[in-house]
Amino acid sequence: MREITLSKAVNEALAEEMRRDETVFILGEDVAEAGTPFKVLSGLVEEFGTDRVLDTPISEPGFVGIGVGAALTGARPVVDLMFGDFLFLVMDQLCNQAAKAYYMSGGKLNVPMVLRTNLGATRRSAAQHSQSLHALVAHIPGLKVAMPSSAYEAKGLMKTAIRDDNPVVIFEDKLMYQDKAPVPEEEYLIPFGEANVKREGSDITLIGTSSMVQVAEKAAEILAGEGISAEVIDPRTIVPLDEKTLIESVKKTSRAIVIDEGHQSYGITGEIASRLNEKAFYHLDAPVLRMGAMDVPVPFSPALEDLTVPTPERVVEAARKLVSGELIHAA
Amino acid sequence: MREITLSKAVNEALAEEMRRDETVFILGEDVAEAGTPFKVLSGLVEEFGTDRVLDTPISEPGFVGIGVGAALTGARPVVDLMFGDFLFLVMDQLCNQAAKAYYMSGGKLNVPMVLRTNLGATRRSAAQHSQSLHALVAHIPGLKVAMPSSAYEAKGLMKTAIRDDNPVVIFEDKLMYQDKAPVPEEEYLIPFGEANVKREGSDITLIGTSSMVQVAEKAAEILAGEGISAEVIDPRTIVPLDEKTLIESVKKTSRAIVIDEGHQSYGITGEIASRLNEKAFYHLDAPVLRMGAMDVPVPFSPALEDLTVPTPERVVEAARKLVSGELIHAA
Amino acid sequence: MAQSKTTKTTKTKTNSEDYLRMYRQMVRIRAFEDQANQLYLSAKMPGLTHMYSGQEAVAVGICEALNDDDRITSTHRGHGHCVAKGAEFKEMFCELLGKAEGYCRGKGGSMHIADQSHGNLGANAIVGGSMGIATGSALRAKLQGSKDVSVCFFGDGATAQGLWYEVMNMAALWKLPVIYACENNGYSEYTRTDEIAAGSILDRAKAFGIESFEVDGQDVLAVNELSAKLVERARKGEGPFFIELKTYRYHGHHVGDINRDYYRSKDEEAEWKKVRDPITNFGKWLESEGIASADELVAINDEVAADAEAAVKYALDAPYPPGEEVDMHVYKGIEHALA
Amino acid sequence: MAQSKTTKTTKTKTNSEDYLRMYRQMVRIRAFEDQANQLYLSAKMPGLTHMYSGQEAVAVGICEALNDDDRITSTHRGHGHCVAKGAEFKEMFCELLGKAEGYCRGKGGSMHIADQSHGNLGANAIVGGSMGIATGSALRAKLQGSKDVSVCFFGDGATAQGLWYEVMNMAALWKLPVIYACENNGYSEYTRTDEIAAGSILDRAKAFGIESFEVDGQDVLAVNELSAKLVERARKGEGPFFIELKTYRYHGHHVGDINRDYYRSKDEEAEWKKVRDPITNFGKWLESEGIASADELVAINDEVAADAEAAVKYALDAPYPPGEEVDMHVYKGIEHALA
Ligand SMILES: Cc1ncc(C[n+]2csc(CCOP(=O)(O)OP(=O)(O)O)c2C)c(N)n1
Ligand SMILES: Cc1ncc(C[n+]2csc(CCOP(=O)(O)OP(=O)(O)O)c2C)c(N)n1
Ligand SMILES: [Mg+2]
Ligand SMILES: [Mg+2]
Repeated sequence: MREITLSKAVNEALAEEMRRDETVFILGEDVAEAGTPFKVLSGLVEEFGTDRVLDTPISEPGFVGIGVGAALTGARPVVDLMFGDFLFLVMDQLCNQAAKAYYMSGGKLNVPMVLRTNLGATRRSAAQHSQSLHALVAHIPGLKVAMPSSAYEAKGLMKTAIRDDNPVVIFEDKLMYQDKAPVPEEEYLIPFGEANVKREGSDITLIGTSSMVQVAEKAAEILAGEGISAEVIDPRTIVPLDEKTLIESVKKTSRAIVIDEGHQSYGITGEIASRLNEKAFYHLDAPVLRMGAMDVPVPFSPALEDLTVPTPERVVEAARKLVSGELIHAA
Repeated sequence: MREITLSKAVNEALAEEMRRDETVFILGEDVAEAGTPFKVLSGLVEEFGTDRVLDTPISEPGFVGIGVGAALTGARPVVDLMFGDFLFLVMDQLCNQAAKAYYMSGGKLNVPMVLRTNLGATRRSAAQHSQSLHALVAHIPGLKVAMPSSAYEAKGLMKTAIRDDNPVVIFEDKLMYQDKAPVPEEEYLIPFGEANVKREGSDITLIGTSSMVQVAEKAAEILAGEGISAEVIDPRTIVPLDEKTLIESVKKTSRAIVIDEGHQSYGITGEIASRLNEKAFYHLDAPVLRMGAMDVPVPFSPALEDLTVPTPERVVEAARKLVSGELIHAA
Repeated sequence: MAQSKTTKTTKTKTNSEDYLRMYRQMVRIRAFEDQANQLYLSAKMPGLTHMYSGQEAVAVGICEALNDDDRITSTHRGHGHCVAKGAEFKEMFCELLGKAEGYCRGKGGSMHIADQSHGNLGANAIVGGSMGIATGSALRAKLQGSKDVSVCFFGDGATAQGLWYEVMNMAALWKLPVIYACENNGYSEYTRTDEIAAGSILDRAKAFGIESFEVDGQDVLAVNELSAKLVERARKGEGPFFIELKTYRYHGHHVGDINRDYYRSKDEEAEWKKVRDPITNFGKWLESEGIASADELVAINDEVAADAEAAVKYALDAPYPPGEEVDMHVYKGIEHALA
Repeated sequence: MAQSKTTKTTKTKTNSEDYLRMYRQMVRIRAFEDQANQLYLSAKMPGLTHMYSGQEAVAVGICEALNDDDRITSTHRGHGHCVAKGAEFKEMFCELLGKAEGYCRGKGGSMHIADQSHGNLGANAIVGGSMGIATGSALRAKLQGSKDVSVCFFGDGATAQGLWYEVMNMAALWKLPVIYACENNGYSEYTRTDEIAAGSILDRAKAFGIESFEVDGQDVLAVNELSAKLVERARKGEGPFFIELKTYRYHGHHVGDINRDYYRSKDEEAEWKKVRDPITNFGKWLESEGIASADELVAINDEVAADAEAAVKYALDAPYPPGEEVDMHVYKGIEHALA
């Protein structure tokens, strides 16, 4: 199969959907000629024109609000938010308006809007350009949240997001834009709420989101060398969450680590871990461990920044402890 | 001891701190003559004047930003956010600016600002005036988060918040403003990060935040009638969280339910439950259960709204199951 | 009962039928609010609500210049907009009481009442919260080449929200068919707006290159004439526009705001009601022009009052939504979110 | 090296010493940026950075009208403000390289560089993000009766952020000692600002009743003269003010923005550099006025260049913060947040 970059995969998804459905359009800062700072959208304005790829002023709350209004009345906007950190600016329009319109109207109004944004640290971009804020939107009913872990998922989930009748927030990892993965030429969609078992194993389940899927896979590789068989699962969407697949895996392996690049406290890992604890409790040989980003603002200095995110080495170390039963005495 | 309302307790805390420290001032919508819609601040402008109790335009991002700037340069603003739901409007100033200034400046700048706001449903205020959004700010390193559960805590935590050198978000329960509790005449402060064991027990630990402490206490009362001894703990601040007291209790009781009025998914309950699971795993007789608000926008209709929040009855039911071992077969 | 509008092009209302419909619509709003206030006072309504009484000429003057295809966004003080845009009493009262037959199946209530079929995209409990929505609706119209116009209602207090400036900028750059209608009733909650608004609201819109107008919000004909002109121009791509309408709310900020002395005087209130009431004054004009007799106007009032009372009665008896609806309408395409 | 300022009252700079300091400060900014650019190009600097080159007269003209007590807030393009407000090269380069001796112990980097001791409250990576902060600093000054003035630097693109309008309103209502300084370099990232700003930026500020001025941002004397006047007036409680400064950035939006043809022409760039360079032009003026000879100016340039080079060398060799600092400075009063 051909291999394309994640950036190209997103671009293809958008182009295909824009060809298929005239009501799809893109709205955001420097999305047209510049194709965004990450160049993900390059070429789209040339094909679809400035009526469907609209450059906005630096007005995040404003253009997200405009996206909501367009979506409420029959368009399918894909709103581009240049950095995930800017979510803080658009929370009202996203969470008070988009997320609640369908419910508040008793099912009469709905908001088929996609908010494309990103996450991920270690790019030396410091505290306001490095955050992974997906937990915030995952907490708000009415929003769906997708977290592609490679070019393949990025394309398939984006196409599903655009066709979804609800507001969807999709987080791409900024550091993966140039990463290649096999992506079929033929059209495909990835349904929401279906986790992907990336690797089967029997001793421990590693659940990773977005870029942390790669971390989990690398960890599994290392563990395999030590005779520990790790199952790796990518939930792909955290809302809806495919609890069933996760729980079944953990019932089988009886141990799990949840890995995510958002801050650890009050985030993704706590939710997934407690669902596993609740629903697979009597199958667990050890507590479900969590590995989120460190609970500190992201530091600029490379010497510090690299310490704040989960790495395969740290996952391996935790996995070893879990499997060896070392934690029994700790708890 | 005299009993005063939560509203009065907050008012006293502010007045005392404003008398003590000239740099403390209040900023927000209708805080002066109107004393806020909940009348919590009545009388303050008369004592301190409009220079220290400032009415703002309806500009939440603007006046929170102004609070940050004042705090950064030597004042101690208490910023009044009329409804917790408006947090979505101020997230950038709160989370990108206030929360990170101390870290980003390597300890040179700090933001001693208090953001006073509220939470709580069942007031028939519908989806945009009923949310309990404390999980969002608890996820962001650099912010402290206090959740008073009665007039006593409201006063003591507010005073501590004002003296803290960091940004603190304090959530009052809108429905508790008229509730009375014993509050000493003498000055006292409640340190952050110290949970309060409200009731001792041996069979199960009920951890509640804010108004859910009352729910837990009522549940404990009912359970006592059935011969089940419940320990009730109020963490009082969720950041910092007094993990130690919680864990010790659970090690003793070997069962726990975490009750919170925020949406259940990706919120407070998951974090606390997974810490307990992690750190008291081998002492647990059953999975730690969670009871958050239902993962739906808050409906207006009383017939629906009341279904969305935890109640003593539902806590009792879950506690019974946990204690009887019924959940073993479910998991 | 609202009469459905058949006009396909927008024009100023100039015939008796139009005039009488405008009168009736204003009376309907007033009657609706009187009933809603009673429901609150008699503790039959859950929560609080914000009365539109006094501002009727604004909603009616503007909405009578619109078709069903045209969209409006409304505010926390939204009953007037809802009635004016064509909503029915029964569904409205059901919504205010949280009943299943309400426009939003009781899930929205007063602050989120919407009426999709007449183009009302909904009230909003976030002050200024619908400014983006109205602008986005206008962008959609422009992109899709449909000729509808979007009107964004908001209060004077809402002009303090930064969102407005962001969306005005885009509306101006993209020449969107949107009309920003600021109902300046002089107060933001319990504060006089001149204490919290610097400079000139009109100039703020003009600074974005937006053609801006001031009009007496108590004069339904003046409002309608200006609105019809601007709606027509907006359809032709000459928008956006801004209108500031000077008006007054008769009640407190919300139904529970009874003692208002500390922020506005009884004299001021009495003056507006006596001299500037939009319904009384329009009624007098109808009489003086020989369009309707005093008796005919009384008959309209009575008929509307009876309608409102019947609707309230109906709503009070109507059933609540069943509990199982609590997790419906969270996600389109998923019947029960928590199943 | 920055000379410490002893002026206690603000006035326009009119003597040779002042003129030469302004010249030197502009040269220092240019030299700093040239080194920073080299660091990026030679892959010695982590991340990206935004060059201030071309805009020197703005930062220097304004900051020379300020004392150390006066506060500024800066932007993503913040090195110029930092130097102009009195910062040292060594601590700045250390910060850009993430070293422990940096102003922020390497935790902030280019986009968050702050220099508390000279009143620089910090660069900001959120466009417009510091508008509230500057306004709040001014409110604090007013409430506490201190006489310092706060200057908020931001770009033309930032005028699209709603926050500005919110805080201007409050600044105007409360007569705060804040000056909003918009450096209009014609571009927001890769887009011409006239494509994304409707109407008039100057009028937007005026609409809030704020006295507003336009000035040539390439003319350090003009900038300084206006700034000194406004700072003095702001100290007396006559603020707030708005200044729009027309200027130009020589480099790309950030150091990695090399191919700019699709959004601006090489001719345009060359024209600004040739005809409107703030340093060259001010140097010529100094010569023509007999304040400095060509040789003296060259000597300043050389001295500054050597300083910059030495500072870079120092910073390259300086140590990173130890890993244990990663959870320090999360909360004041808690040494290690995760201990
Ligand atoms: C974002 C936000 N801030 C504050 C409030 C509380 N609030 C509700 S109505 C109102 C006053 C609005 O004034 P205005 O816009 O003039 O409308 P009016 O009530 O006069 O119709 C306020 C402050 C709110 N609902 N939303
Ligand atoms: C809130 C926010 N939106 C977008 C960006 C990305 N961004 C960084 S600089 C910039 C352009 C800023 O333009 P302007 O204010 O004119 O400043 P200049 O770069 O010209 O100095 C943009 C869009 C950001 N950092 N913050
Ligand atoms: Mg008003
Ligand atoms: Mg610019």
